[in-house]
Amino acid sequence: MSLVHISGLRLSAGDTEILAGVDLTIAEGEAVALAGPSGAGKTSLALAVLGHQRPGVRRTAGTVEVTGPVGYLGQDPGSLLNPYARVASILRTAAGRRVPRAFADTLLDRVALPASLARRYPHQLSGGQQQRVALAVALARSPRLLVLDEPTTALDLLAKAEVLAEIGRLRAEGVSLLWITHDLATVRELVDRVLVLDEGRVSGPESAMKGPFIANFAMKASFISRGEGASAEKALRADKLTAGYRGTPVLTGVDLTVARGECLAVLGVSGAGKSTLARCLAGLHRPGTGTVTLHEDPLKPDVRDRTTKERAAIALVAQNPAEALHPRQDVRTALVRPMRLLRGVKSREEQDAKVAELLEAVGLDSTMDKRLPGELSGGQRQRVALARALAAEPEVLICDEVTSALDAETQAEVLTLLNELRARLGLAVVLITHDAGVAVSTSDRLLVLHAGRSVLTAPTAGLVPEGADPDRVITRLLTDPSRTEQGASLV
Amino acid sequence: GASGPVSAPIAGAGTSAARRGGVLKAVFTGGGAGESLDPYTGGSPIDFVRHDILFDSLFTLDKAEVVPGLALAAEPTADGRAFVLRLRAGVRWHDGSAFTAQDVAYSFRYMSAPERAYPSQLASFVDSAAVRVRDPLTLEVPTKQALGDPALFLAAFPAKIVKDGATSFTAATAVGTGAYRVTAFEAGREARLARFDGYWGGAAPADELVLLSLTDPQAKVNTVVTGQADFAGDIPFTTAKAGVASADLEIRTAGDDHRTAFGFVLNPTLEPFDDPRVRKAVRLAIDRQALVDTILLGYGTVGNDLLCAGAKYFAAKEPLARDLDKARALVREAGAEGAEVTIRTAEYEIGYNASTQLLAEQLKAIGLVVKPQIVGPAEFFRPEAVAAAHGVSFSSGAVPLAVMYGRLAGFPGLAFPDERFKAAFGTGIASTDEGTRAKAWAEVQDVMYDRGNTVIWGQADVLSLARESVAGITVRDQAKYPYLGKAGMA
Amino acid sequence: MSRFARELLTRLGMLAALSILVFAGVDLLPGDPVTSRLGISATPERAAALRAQLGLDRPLPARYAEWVSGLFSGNLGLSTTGRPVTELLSDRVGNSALLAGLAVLLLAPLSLGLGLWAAWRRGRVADKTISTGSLLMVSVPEFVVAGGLVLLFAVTLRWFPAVSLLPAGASPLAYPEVLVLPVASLVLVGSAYAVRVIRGAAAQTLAGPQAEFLRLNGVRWPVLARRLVVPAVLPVAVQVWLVTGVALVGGAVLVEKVFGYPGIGELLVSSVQTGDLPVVQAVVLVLGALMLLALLLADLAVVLLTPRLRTGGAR
Amino acid sequence: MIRRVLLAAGILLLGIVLFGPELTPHSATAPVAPPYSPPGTGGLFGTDHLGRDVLSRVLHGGRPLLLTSFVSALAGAGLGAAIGLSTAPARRRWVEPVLMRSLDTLAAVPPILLSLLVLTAVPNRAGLILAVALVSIPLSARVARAAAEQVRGRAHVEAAIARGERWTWLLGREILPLVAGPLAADLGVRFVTAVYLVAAAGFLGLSTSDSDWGLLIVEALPGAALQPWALLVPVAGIAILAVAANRTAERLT
Ligand SMILES: Nc1ncnc2c1ncn2[C@@H]1O[C@H](COP(=O)(O)OP(=O)(O)OP(=O)(O)O)[C@@H](O)[C@H]1O
Ligand SMILES: Nc1ncnc2c1ncn2[C@@H]1O[C@H](COP(=O)(O)OP(=O)(O)OP(=O)(O)O)[C@@H](O)[C@H]1O
Ligand SMILES: [Mg+2]
Ligand SMILES: [Mg+2]
Repeated sequence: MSLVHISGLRLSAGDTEILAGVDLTIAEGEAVALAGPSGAGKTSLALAVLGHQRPGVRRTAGTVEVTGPVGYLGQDPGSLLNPYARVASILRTAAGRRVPRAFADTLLDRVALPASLARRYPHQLSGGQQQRVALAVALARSPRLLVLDEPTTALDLLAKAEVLAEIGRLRAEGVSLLWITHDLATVRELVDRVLVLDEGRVSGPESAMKGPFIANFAMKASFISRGEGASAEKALRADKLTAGYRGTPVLTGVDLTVARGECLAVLGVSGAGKSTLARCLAGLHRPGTGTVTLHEDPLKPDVRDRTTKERAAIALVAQNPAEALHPRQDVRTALVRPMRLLRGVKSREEQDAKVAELLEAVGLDSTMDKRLPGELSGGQRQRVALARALAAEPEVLICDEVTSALDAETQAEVLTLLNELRARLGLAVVLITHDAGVAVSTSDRLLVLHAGRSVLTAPTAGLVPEGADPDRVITRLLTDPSRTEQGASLV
Repeated sequence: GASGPVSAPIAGAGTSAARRGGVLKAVFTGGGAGESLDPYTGGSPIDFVRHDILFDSLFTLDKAEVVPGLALAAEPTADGRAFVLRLRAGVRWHDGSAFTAQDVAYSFRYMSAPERAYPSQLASFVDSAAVRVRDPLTLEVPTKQALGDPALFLAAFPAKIVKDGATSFTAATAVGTGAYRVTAFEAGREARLARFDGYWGGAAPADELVLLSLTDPQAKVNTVVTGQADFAGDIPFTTAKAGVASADLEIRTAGDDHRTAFGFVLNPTLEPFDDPRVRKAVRLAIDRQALVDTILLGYGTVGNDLLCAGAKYFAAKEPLARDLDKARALVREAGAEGAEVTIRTAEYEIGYNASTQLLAEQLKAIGLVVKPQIVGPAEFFRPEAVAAAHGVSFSSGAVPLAVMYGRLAGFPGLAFPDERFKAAFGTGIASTDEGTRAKAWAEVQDVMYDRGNTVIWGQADVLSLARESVAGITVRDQAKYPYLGKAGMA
Repeated sequence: MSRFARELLTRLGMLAALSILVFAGVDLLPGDPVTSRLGISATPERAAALRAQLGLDRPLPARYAEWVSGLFSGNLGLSTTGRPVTELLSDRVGNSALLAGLAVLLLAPLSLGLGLWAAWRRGRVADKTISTGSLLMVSVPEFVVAGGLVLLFAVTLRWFPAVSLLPAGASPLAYPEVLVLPVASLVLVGSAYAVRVIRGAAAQTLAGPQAEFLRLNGVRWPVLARRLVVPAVLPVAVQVWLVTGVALVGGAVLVEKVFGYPGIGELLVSSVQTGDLPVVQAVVLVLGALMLLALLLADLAVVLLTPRLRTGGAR
Repeated sequence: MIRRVLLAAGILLLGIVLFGPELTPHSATAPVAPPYSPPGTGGLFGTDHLGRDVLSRVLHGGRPLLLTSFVSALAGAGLGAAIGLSTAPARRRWVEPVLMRSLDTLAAVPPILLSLLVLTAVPNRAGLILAVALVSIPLSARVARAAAEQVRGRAHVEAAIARGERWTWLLGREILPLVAGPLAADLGVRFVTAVYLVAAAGFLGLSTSDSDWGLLIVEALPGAALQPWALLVPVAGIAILAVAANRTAERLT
């Protein structure tokens, strides 16, 4: 018996067709992975299974039949949990019926969380814990089908491993899965078949397996050549940065340097202070002590006190793609403003040309410049944010998770672009990422943050020998600070 | 127009006589938290009504005549600079003690002490500090100026007699000689009064009087309509006009002798009203009937520009007939065409602002541009502002001429600077001879009628709403503050 | 702790600023206690004498200093009628607070219910009815509403007294029937704004990712409302209720007038009209202090009702 | 269809309000019939307490009311919103508490006192607008700040700050569009409040026009039993204006 039966589903938004006749059947107990390039319509399809469409999207044809309760877990689950309720209450509410007190504990246990978390509010949980609580919500009604939309992208390696393990357990319990992911290599063993959505159509498992697209997926994060090595000229330096929020210290004495053309990867578990560090560098968060220097010139701690030239020199791509773009400003505006303000590009033709160029550089169609962020997919938004950072032609680019929502191919494109800019223009990159593969393949050096301290800075090549599994090495670096302490002596 | 009263209000105090017993609940316009049991502190209508039945005056007015109250006679000396006051015997205070000349002497001092919120204006006529007690029922009272008829002044100005030494006036301590004594009181809310059986004027009919205090006219009416009260004093004309649906309710009028004069006082010291021709022109130009029909909704009659209708010595002259041509000619003659005049007004009483607006419309016809200057009641009588305005709205009940013209004479911007007027006015106050006085007051009014600065366009009825069974309500001083000492349920 | 102290100090500073504002402001009002009390007998000489007697001829700072020192001993000075201001104010403040308090107690659940309902049925008939209805209630002056209620329920149906007459010294609590219509008027007028605000906040929450997540996981309306929407709108709703409450304490003048209810609003207006400045100063100060308190409570409520702020956590 | 009819009605109303004084059958001040004449005998809606034509007065009063209330509501809500919003990207820590606490203090001064004071100092239309604006600012600022609080830390705002946008852009283009909903709702309510503050000023003898709708209501109240139309027509006018203004504000955001 099939839980989901979709036939001839067509979705469109405005004039563009998102899904052009999709057929999909998921049998009882079956686990299906859904892959496809960014913007292919995966999220739209998943929502359609739940009988829901985002604003602006219409169903023009086709039928969707779904039996039994369905659980759903979307992207960025931290923002999905009810901020006004404790975990226990969230879970019991999700059950949709009267349940005993112990119910929450049972659910927490299922997602491998301690029962002690039941009394906490969502904001008191780490990103990984939030994600697992969200998973528990999806499980609360004992669904026979679980729809997962990239549930692990925002997680560090440790949390990701926990969530994957939990999904594996569910799978073993016979829950059906519709799992949207870019990380086919990881998911492979956990699903029965892989579907690829491209250009609005699903290619069946057999054909998909043979197609060129899947080949890219199969080859996990194809190795990208590192830059030709950095010049000695230091582009950006931070000395003894200390920062915190309202009395809670987050960073303590962090030093950091990145040279022209160099790529420095910053690693650390969720909450280690990576984003805070990035914001201090960009002048958006005032450090308690310590200085940031650009080409040996000390920078003012507040970006508003910096000169136009200094502002143009450092660009930050913020972590949250959903918030990074103004929901009421179209793509063109987002890209043109930095050009105007920081590079003085005033003529319309020049702007248009540069907008098209930037969009193309990040692998987007140049006709997308009229779109509002709400009309873009998660990955597309992330790339627009990157394009905006590049619009000012910075000397230092600070990327806070710029590839998390991208499929392998698009990710490779983006990283190649960064490499090229490094080589060609001497762009210095500070790359914050959870993705060990990306960190290892792209960076010249690694900086590991642990509880706000830099516990290690070392050349990547030295830490991760050619051929070693980056995941294992990085996991070790993150889990065992004492080991890294010793590693720190490597510098 | 067809704007006469739908059902003419019933004149008088109710058809049948009040029987003994029962509770009468009456509602009047209150003064909020400012109300007081101290007769020289509260200044709102309900205060006056309450003071009248708790306390007695030396003399009172009845149909414009002075009648004895706690005093039997006030005999002036030949030059009028002092008088001998003879008191009524056998009067008892609510606490049972006897009323004596000491009480009166104390009261004179009390009422004129400047720290009173409303010190009696009698103080400007009577030398209170020098009052001498001759015997328990006789006093000698020196005056500050010659008074030909002191009893009239004692009746016209508030001069309630309080007990010797009284300083506190709470429900427990307020003691008077009146027909009722107070049992409970809360400012702005209600006073409960019980009949004083030892009253010298004869015990009142009702066992208990409940005086309810409200500020909203419609609320006052609603209490009677819904049975929360039996009598509402001074109701708006609109209510009367709309009528009341209930069969056992009636709208009453205090009658022809107890009307309120409505009009304007022009400033005779400023252009253009310093010219008698322009003052006359205004009086010729106003449409008195239209004003009566509109502002009073027909409840009243046209006025003859003289104040104090209903009082003794009032000259019942014919109102000037409207004559726009003549008025225009006078204005032209005086060179006042197109003059801008500000008329100061505040809703001191319902109709002030409206009549000013109407006046503005009417005077357009003779080329005077009236700018109503609407202000809050608290600033209305600011002397400098009144002196700077070309005129003010004005109204007054039937007070004695000496009182009324005396008040106007002391107020910058309202006083009428005319030698003949001043001389006659002085004689009217000072002369001890009734005939001379009558002649003097006639002369005062002749001058005013000829070239005076008061424009009284109407005499408004004082209306009340009562249950049919409410009886015995009379007027002593002003109809808006009736005397309830003889009132009760039929 | 130091934060608490700083907060306390700020509020005291605001209170001090308010007292200066109130004292100086009232003094600048056009109403003049002297001429308004003397009326037509306000000849210049008498006016000057009374002015001196009331101490109004002294300079403003001196009078302010005296007033403030009086405040500390609970003495608000003498009304121009000669009675202590505290005496005039005492039960009226209580009466008004009772009226406003009852009104807020009733309008809080009412506005919450209507606001949520409208947000839930956004764009449907129920929403349009509630939204337009609340707008109309906002637009119709309170005395028209009160007058209408009196006409219907008191004069025509005779269910409740038309005027809130109370025996001397009695508390309105002993006569609940006199409270019905005034409270109803205030509820009708006061809830309209709250309904609008709550509807807006609820609609925003319902359109957010958290509501979507719960909905997609099968959580139905009443539960969704109770667990997510109500907690989300409460911080703003409490603010509105508190501010409305204070506004009703002092702003229900015309309702108090229609019902003859002895409250502080009526006292304020009549004192302004009679130029009884000490009373105006006291009433305004009391109302201002109440408003400051309400705003403080509102700020506290936001913290208490938002777990993220309450627990001092981040993000 | 219904929407179209409503729109047409709204435009018609606006036209009547704006060009009313030119359309009136009578002057706003001249009596034309006995006071409190019912509809029919004295004009479409009868006459008021002075016998003036209610319709003419309503037509005359619409423009001053709309202009005064609208300008003052706009000024109040606008300034309030500007202050409330500007606390969001303010760089100095003390700006927000100082601004908001001073506004709180201002909010604590009862509206009646505030308007009396301003109108005493500036006894004309400008004073009225100032008074209403002063009354509105603190509450509008609170609404705006509460809304902006949700938005202030968003990455796009920070990105705009980082690229050196001026504060006009930050407020107008980054923050305002996201908080326009609550602000528009606030503006609608401020408009109605303004109408009644203007009316209340008239009630206290501080009127600045002779046929403001608020004034008409206050004047019509005592005779409401005799001539309800004199009361109901301006009340309905204000209600319809308020609904129309709010609908427009909602549509625009
Ligand atoms: N309202 C809209 N108007 C126009 N196009 C839209 C709209 N909403 C979505 N789209 C387009 O529909 C396509 C599918 O979006 P969807 O979010 O389903 O993609 P996705 O496969 O989930 O991508 P990603 O992996 O990047 O999250 C995208 O190309 C997007 O640009
Ligand atoms: N605005 C804020 N106010 C208070 N605390 C904050 C704020 N932002 C972050 N924090 C706290 O600071 C710490 C570091 O946060 P940061 O965002 O820098 O972590 P991160 O390393 O980027 O984590 P992730 O991998 O989840 O993005 C966390 O404990 C977080 O809870
Ligand atoms: Mg997606
Ligand atoms: Mg981060």
